[in-house]
Amino acid sequence: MSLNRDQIAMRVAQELKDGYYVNLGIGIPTLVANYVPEDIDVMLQSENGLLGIGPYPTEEQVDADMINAGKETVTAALGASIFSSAESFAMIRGGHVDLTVLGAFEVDQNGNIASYMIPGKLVKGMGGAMDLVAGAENIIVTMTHADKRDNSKLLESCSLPLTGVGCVKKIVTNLAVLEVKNGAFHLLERAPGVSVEEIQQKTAGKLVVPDHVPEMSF
Amino acid sequence: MSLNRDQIAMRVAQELKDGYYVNLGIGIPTLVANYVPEDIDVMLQSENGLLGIGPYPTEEQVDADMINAGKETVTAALGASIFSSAESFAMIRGGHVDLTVLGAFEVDQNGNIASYMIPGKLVKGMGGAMDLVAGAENIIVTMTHADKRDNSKLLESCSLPLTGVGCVKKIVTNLAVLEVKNGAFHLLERAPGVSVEEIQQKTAGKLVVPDHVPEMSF
Amino acid sequence: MSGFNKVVSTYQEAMAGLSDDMTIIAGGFGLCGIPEGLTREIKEMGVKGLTIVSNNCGVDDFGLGILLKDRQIKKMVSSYVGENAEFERQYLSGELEVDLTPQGTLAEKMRAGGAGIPAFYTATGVGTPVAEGKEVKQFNGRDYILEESITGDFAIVKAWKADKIGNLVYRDTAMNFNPMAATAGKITVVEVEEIVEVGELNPNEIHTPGIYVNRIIQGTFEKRIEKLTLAKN
Amino acid sequence: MSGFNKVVSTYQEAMAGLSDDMTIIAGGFGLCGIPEGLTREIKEMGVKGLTIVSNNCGVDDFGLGILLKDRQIKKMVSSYVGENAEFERQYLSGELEVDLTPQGTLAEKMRAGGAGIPAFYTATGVGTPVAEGKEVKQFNGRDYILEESITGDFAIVKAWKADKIGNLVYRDTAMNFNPMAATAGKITVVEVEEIVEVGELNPNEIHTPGIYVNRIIQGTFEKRIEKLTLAKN
Repeated sequence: MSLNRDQIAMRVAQELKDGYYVNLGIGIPTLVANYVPEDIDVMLQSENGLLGIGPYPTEEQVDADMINAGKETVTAALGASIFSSAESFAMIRGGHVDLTVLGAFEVDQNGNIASYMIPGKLVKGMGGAMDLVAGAENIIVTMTHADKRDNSKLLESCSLPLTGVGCVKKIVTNLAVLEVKNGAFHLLERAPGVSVEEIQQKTAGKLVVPDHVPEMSF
Repeated sequence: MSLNRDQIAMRVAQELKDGYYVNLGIGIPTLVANYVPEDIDVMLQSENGLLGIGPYPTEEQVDADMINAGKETVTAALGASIFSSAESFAMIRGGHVDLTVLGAFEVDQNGNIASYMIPGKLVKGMGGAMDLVAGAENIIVTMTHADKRDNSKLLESCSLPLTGVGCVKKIVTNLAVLEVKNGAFHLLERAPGVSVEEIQQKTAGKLVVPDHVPEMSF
Repeated sequence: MSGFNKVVSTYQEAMAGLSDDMTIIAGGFGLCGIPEGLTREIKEMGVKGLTIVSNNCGVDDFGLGILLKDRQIKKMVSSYVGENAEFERQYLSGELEVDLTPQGTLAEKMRAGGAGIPAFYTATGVGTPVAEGKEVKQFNGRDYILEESITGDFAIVKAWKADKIGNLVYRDTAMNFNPMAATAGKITVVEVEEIVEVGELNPNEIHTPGIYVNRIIQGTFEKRIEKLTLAKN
Repeated sequence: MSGFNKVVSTYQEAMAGLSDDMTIIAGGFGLCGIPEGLTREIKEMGVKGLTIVSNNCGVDDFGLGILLKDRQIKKMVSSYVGENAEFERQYLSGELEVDLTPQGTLAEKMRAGGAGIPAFYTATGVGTPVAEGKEVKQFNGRDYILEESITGDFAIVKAWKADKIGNLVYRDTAMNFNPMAATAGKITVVEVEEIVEVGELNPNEIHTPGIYVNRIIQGTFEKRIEKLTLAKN
């Protein structure tokens, strides 16, 4: 059965390691913070200048001066540091963030990602996404495998303007976990109850399927 | 009569204005700090990361963590700020320092300066001098007008490797104050008792002498 | 320290000299850490044809958004501008020019502008619409694009505390773009919550040294919250 | 925060993995703010062929100068190196390579290295020996040269305080090159005067965020003064 948003986030959370500095994008990626395994610690980086995002504030704690990159009110975690946007992107661009999780409209078999612009619709801007995909060694994209009309979002070649080139290493969708390498999507895991055939059908780009495709475990 | 080191510094100090941020090089420029007019305030920038150099410390105040760019122990002035070398040179390179005073081996009529290297002798390095001359709008060079063998240091063209190109605007020597513009040294003032002839004789580059050359006043 | 006293008492003095067609670099991220009163003063001055360099453009009735109604802004240089309807209308109708710039590149362009670095290479945007018309160069086998720095006629900055000679301290994530903006204006104007005496700030804890600051004004702040999110309990 | 506890208890652990021919970026200006114990450990390890990127090279018997006697350094990248006799001997005899780099360019090269910027333009050094072999480009009618960034296999840093997850605070002008060095090492090792608990440092006053730091060791410091200058009377 296809995963819901929280289940996608839960699966992504399994990729976290103790001591990781992680940047979570807006949407499903933000939910990952709710599923950090109990036996590990991660520090969340917010590109507006906060390393160590804490929980949302209580009404008493709310402070207009303390927000995350999604402009939500947050708190600072124990051990947090606060810095300028230039310093924040020095971290990001310099490859110091261990893992970046972000959403996308499309990815393709060469690791390209399109996530910020649909021509003809209003372009609201790329925010920090282009810096994040260019700077991170380790990027996980979360998205639905196909759109509402069942058009695949895992393509041979992105049709939309790109956010970054050759940067996506791993994808977690509502149907599968895939690795991107050597010009193909490699199927690693399928969602519980989802068939390999369904994944094949909804993957437009080149898909490599091993003999055995385990189900995700939660 | 030719000025001594302190008198050169006194004359340079007349160029200071209230509210100036000033970088003083090693040697005669450092002495300028002793002659800041009483009715104005300046802040001294030290390129190792201190804006607001205070007086030398008393024995009780000495602190190995508080030095100037000449590696001397100093104190911080009231209103000082401390920052990294990158930030320090962002200030310098970005043209935020109002006045830079430094020594030189040679200057020429096109405003070139040679101050860090005598081929055949040991090259100890340019330190921050190249950044200072490239970044400052307003540079005063202090030096003796000629060397001990009476060879002029104000040349048609520098013979030593350059520290910077076309950057020197004003020169205060033991004999004169000169402005550098339009490919010539323009004589502005002479030291008390020094004749225009002596200055002409000791200036190898093109020298423009106005009808009246006032004596410096202290 | 008379020559260093940068405090002005009116917003008119604070923004004196601003005229049509100038470039303004503004601190702030969303509605967090924005120079509210300086922005209102720009609206009241009625100057037009402005180029505004700011990560965002406020919302319809707050922050830089208030400069849109009277069409004071000719061009925005921003990374994300999707927070207001009038912006959308002007942009889609072609009345407003928008130069979308990746957030990290924007921050670095401001820093470089203030630091006398005219251009730098970055991997951000390679192979995307951002790279169009820009020089590409390889370093260690990877492509990078050349991005030029930005400076402004004015910079408008919001800080928490300033001493009278312009040393600044920011508070929490209201820092954001403010330190870079402060370095990149020919005239840098800072609106603060509190002005303190010289010597009250610890030299080791100053975020922006006073050398970058030309004018300081005591502001009053609404500090509107864009997205209130609370802990569940 | 087990995965973030970066404290090591011996200098051997602190410098583990350092081997011949590596590049080390070192903080410090003169003898101020230098990682004394880490430097001694490098001497004791006896690794050779090192490239050291540091504004200065210590003095004969202190700081980086102690690595000269056993010829551990192949190359120095510095702005000023005139403080010791053995250095002079090795340099003049051609045993030691020296890449003289303007101080501000050196600081920016380290910063750029840590920030993922492979190169930047600067006016510093145009028309001088520093410009030899470097690309020149005009911006707004002025010439600038292209300078490439620097990263190291190791960075050795001296800070005043660190918390256990590597957030750093420097003290006075002992900051100098340390913040940039901290960002530019594949492995960044920090020697500090005091290790504090997580939460003791104010998030707004941290100079180097822990993300840049891999190892922290409690050091003991002689803090030798290079030029003692005292107020008269």
